Amino acid sequence: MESEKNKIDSKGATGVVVPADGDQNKTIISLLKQFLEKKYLDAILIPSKIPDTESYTWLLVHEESLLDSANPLPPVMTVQGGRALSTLTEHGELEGTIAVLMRPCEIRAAVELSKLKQIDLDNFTFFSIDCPGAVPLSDYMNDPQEMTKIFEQPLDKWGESESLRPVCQICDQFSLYCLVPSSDHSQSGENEDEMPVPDLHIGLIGEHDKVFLTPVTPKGKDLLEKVDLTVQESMENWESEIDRIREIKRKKRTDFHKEWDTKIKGADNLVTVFDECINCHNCMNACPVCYCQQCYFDSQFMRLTPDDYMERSKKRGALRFPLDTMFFHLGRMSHMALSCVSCGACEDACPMSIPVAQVFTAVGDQAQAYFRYVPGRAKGEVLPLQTYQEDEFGEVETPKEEAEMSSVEEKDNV
Amino acid sequence: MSKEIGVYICECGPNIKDRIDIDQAIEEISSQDEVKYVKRFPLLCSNDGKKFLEEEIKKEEPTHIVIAACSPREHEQTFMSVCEQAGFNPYLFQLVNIREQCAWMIPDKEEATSKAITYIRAGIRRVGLHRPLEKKEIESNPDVLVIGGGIAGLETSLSLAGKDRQVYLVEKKASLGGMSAKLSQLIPPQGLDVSLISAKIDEALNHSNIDVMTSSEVIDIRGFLGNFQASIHREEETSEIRKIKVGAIVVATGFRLYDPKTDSSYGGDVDNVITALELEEMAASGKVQLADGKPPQSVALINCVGRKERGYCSTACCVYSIKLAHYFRDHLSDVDVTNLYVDLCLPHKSDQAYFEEAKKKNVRFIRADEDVKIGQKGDRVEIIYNTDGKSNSLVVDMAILAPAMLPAEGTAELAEMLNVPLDKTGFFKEVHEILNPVATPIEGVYIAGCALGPKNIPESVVQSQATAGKILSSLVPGEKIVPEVKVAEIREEFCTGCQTCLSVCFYGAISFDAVKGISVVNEAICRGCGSCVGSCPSGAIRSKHFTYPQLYREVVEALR
Amino acid sequence: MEKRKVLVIGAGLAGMKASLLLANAGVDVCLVEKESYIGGQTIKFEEVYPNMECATCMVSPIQQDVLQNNNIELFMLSELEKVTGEAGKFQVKISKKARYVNLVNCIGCGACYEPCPVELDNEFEEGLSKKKAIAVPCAGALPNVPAIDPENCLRLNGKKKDCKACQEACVFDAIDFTEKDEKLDLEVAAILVATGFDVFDESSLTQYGYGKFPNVYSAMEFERLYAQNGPTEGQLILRDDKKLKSIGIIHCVGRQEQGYCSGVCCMYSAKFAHFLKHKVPKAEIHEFYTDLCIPGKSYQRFYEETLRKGVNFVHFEDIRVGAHNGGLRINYTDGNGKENSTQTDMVILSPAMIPGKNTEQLAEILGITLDKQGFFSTQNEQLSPVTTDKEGIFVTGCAEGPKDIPDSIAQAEAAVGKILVSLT
Amino acid sequence: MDTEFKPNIVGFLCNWCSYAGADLAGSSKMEIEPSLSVIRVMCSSRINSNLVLASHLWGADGVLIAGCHPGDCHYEKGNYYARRRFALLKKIIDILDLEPDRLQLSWISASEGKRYSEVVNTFTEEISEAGPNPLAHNPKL
Repeated sequence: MESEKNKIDSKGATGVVVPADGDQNKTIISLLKQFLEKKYLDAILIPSKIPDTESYTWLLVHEESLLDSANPLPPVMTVQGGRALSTLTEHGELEGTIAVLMRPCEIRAAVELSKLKQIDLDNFTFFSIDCPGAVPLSDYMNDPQEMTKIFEQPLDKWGESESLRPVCQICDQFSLYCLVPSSDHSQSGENEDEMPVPDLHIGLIGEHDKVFLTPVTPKGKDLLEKVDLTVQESMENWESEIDRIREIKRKKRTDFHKEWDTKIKGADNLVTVFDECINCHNCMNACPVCYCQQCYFDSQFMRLTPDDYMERSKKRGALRFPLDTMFFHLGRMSHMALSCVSCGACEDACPMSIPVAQVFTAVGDQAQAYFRYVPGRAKGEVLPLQTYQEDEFGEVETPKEEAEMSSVEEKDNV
Repeated sequence: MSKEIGVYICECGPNIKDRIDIDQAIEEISSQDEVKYVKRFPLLCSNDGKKFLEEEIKKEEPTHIVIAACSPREHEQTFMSVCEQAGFNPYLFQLVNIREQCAWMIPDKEEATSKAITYIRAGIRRVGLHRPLEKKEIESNPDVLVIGGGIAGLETSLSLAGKDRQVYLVEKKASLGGMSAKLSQLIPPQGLDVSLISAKIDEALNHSNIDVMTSSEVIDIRGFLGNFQASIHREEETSEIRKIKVGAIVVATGFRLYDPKTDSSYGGDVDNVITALELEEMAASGKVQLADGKPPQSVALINCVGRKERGYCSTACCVYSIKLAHYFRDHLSDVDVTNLYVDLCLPHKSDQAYFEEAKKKNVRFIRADEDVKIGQKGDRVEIIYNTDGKSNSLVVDMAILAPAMLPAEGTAELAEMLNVPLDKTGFFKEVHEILNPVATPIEGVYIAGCALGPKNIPESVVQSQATAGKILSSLVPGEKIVPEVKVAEIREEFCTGCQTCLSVCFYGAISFDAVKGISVVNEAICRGCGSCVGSCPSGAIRSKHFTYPQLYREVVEALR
Repeated sequence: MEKRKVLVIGAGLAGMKASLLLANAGVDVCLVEKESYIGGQTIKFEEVYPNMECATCMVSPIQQDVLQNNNIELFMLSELEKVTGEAGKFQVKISKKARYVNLVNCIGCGACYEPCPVELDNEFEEGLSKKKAIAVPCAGALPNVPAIDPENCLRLNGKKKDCKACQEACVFDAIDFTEKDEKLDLEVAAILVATGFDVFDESSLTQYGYGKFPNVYSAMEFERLYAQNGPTEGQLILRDDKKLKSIGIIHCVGRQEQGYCSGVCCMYSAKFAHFLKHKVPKAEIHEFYTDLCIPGKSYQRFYEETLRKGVNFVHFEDIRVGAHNGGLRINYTDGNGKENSTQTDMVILSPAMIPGKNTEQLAEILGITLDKQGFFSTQNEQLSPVTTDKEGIFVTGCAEGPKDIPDSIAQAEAAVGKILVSLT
Repeated sequence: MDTEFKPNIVGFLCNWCSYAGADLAGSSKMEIEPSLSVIRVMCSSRINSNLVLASHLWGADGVLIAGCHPGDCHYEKGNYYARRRFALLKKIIDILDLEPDRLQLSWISASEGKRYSEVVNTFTEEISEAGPNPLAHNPKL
């Protein structure tokens, strides 16, 4: 399932290779500035460093000069971009043409949210960017400079770094082609629904002093042409590098599953994983696809009468506080496992450093494979629980159809 | 306010009494808080029982009632009406099934008793959370919009129009009558002539309660049973948009015919290969002749043209071809007539007699497998066919094809406008193919005639009258609509507007309020299945009378 | 609208549906049913085509509605005896047989069956099982109240005047031997005939060996044989307990004799094939047909599914069934007059639908005519298929001619339309 | 202990088919294990993961969801959605190895009183063998 899920051939793309003389970020920023200056875009939503601090946030930039503080690829993911976007559009659309520069997992989250009617994708122009991953938020806050250094190193040896967040280390959807559903992404333009969501992808891998721009949609192509970037060059170095790294990451992901399957299997193991949980529900609040206004698990409907608690305590011999930890995590899982994009936000948010993201990735991948569903792959896909087929999942029924028949047959044979 | 729940246990003669220790049950339950009293009665569903219950409710004035007796499928209604008579809101009562699924299933008395106690406890805890639900009444408009002026549309309109019911009949074309108006005579047995159709057309045109709009198309429809608004685009002398309000909508848009030219095996452009409808036209003009103007000496009627391609039998063609055979024998008796059929589909009681009759008039009937080949042979038409695997051929002057029926143009668009589903074949889909053959998932929207699938005239007429029956029965002028009470209800503070519920609601009962950004349940349409409740990730939908807390109470008690 | 009364004869699916629609429109309905239960033929089926839906699940909510509807007055074990007057004001006389079991007192516990000393063939189960002289036709029948068969009850037929086995077993004193047959006089504005159909008697045709060979079954027998609530609880146990390896299903039994095609046999025969393929996947199934009558948009799809499941369809002109080394041999000639034969363990006959018993008599009482085929004839088969030639009297369902469930229901709804118009 | 162990099963039955089937089993006086407590819902699609999880985590030795056979839903499509939701929940429970066999989905029609009794009795047997639900007695949950 895993391999099928990402079976994408990245060969044969054409785009624009821009010289970056050492600093890829600068190159990207100056490109974005042009878009703003020439009013091809009215605003850009982009991660930026908060002046005089070490922390990052999202800025909706109108004034191009303010792009100087922007960082297309910050070392940390403070707020998941998908979530940022949904809060922006929570009460109606934004005016004008607005671009969003996000990591692939953030865009995939945005796609899931669009299926849940929380974001209108057509309202935005999406720039995706090659993402090496991010470093754990806590580590970063302990020593920003050090972690920033570490973060910048792995750009050379992508996929090998041990300092990245665990889910980033095993992320095999870190670049454009990983998002493109059809094996031939140049064809995919024909069906709106099958279109990859980014309009323009920014490639960083391959060569330090170059930025690889791939226009994915007419929108993106048009933008490049407006700033006279029409040169069609081979992107081979970039592509081959992506393939190489994806192989590494994919292997890591497989190993990850081997490891985690044993870690979470069985009540005792699972309870141990969540032992420290203090029911702060930060994971839920940070999760981009946990989009509910008010979480049902925070509602009064979850509160029981005292005698119920007594009853339960009696049954179990003791009643654990905080209450319903496992109920909460399992409930949340049953709500969003199919849409989980393993962005790691939950894990960053957990004050008790519980490996939430890894648990959800371990479960999510398998559940998604079971439903042949890849969250965030394309906007046209229907969420698995919003549709059905008349003849499916026979294996979950009891008695199994076959079983019934054979048993009847035996009876007849007698 | 504190709850004072009244509990009644029905002995059901020996059925419950002998198998469940009611005294023990009473003893254990009485101690439960919020229980005001527990009483037993020999047979609550008997007249004495009902009288007893009514007086009890009045006398004891409990806040809620639990009755432990038989299955709700047996007597929930009975006891609910007793509650009503006693002026007690029937939704504050819970019937607990301790007979079918307890006393009658569990042979061991002790086990049965404890199970019964569990069930009654669950009922008590559940009923405490019940809310008094009230029946609603919704104003409704008895008028009807009929789309399509063919025989089905005409029949529907004529059956419905009356002094207190206006019918709006909308027809795309400039004249009424549809396909059947093109026939030189209606498909026998009786061999009625078309004057009957024109009579119906005149009747519709002159009917004071039928508003006929020809050259018109429905461009927009909103609303629900009893309260639809439709916009109609009229292209008559002037082009205008007309808005009307109706209570129900009948779609009678009919069918179109399969075009044999699309498949060369049906002769393509071979001379003197014509469709049955073309023959009707010749017949109407009085000169049935070959391309060269000579009269045909021999003709072959070929059935099931396009059946293979479409994957269904169009029902009417067999009898229709037989009609044409009769036509030749009666009017052009010197023409030799052969009918090639795959299977004779004669599903109506007098069809076969009509077929036998044609045989008597020496019409030759040949059984031929589906794949006939029609080609030219000199200036004549050659038909190559198989019978049970054996190949034969036949040469005639003229081949007359009976093509399959297809969904009318614009069917898909109309379906989308009405938010009703289509069948795999592209025809409209009935809400329940067996039990509800002319209704759609959208209450108040009905389909009649060939818009639902291929059929012959009698079936179309029956269906038209059927839609009339359903409308006359559900939209009585002056009467209000009383919708289901146990419906779904949105908790606004929880709804995030993800619209998952819209996608799972089969009845289109949920819509999205873009202003508030939340889903809205139309109680007039909701049937209370709870599918939306089960699907809502935010837990924002409550199904009245089956709320999470109510069901959860039952779970807790079951596990106590 | 001022209250008007309508008489509906027959509480089969068509009659029930019509009654409910009329009741919903505020009309008072008198529903007359000659049996002791409601639901007609449909409740004998386990599944219905083309979606193999469970018939009980489909029909029981309708039966419940009929029993609980305040606008519907139900008379069971009753038949129409006399009609006078005209449209808008018919005087009708109903003869109602005694049930000997009080509908109000009886709660359907079934305590009375076991002690009854009389055992009879259960005709509802096509004689495949026994019943007592006091019984409900099958588990789950509605209303869930038994009736006593006066011909066979020892007390009522005088063979054992003091037998009160059932009465002693009943603690609800629901058994009432003193109950008498009654005559009821009603005035109704309109009459709807929904008396349904019967099936052609296979034994009248010797070539099929019905009644001669134990494993030749009629379609109705097979319906009960595979019903979960039937005599074998859905187990395919042949009369001689033989193991099923191959089955032959013969269509058009009685078509020639009746002179019409019943329009449903091909489909329900295909339904049997579906069921058999499900229950006994390895068994060979042969369908012998003369013409495949599978009209409409969805029936051919159903037929093609049976083909995919490996059911063998054979066209025949002429056919006969004989015994051959322990099994049954089906000899037939094809469209080219060629002789063939097939060996099977079981043969199922799909008989024609014929007019219900007492149709002629009822026509006489109502003063309406029958057509050549013996069904009630309508004013004009083409354009007014539910109105009879007598004003105020309407006919629907299989009483008007053979048809399947959707067509019967559509016609019932059509009749309701005509009736409601006639009432205003 | 195990010999004494009486399973405690929660059964969510749809009103139109399965609940009717259960009634039929009763009126046909079939012997059925007292282990299962029936909770009536209008349609199997009403059941959401929370109800099942709650039962599963808080003491049910087994949870049964029963509805009309696919295609027979009284509300036309409900059980199809129910099946998908159940498939997901079961999959998750399965991945986490939290006693997936204690969750069961069965289609039982109104005429299948016998099937109902078989489903309940077999399920009870299996649970009896499996023993009490460890989740229910795990004080840490």
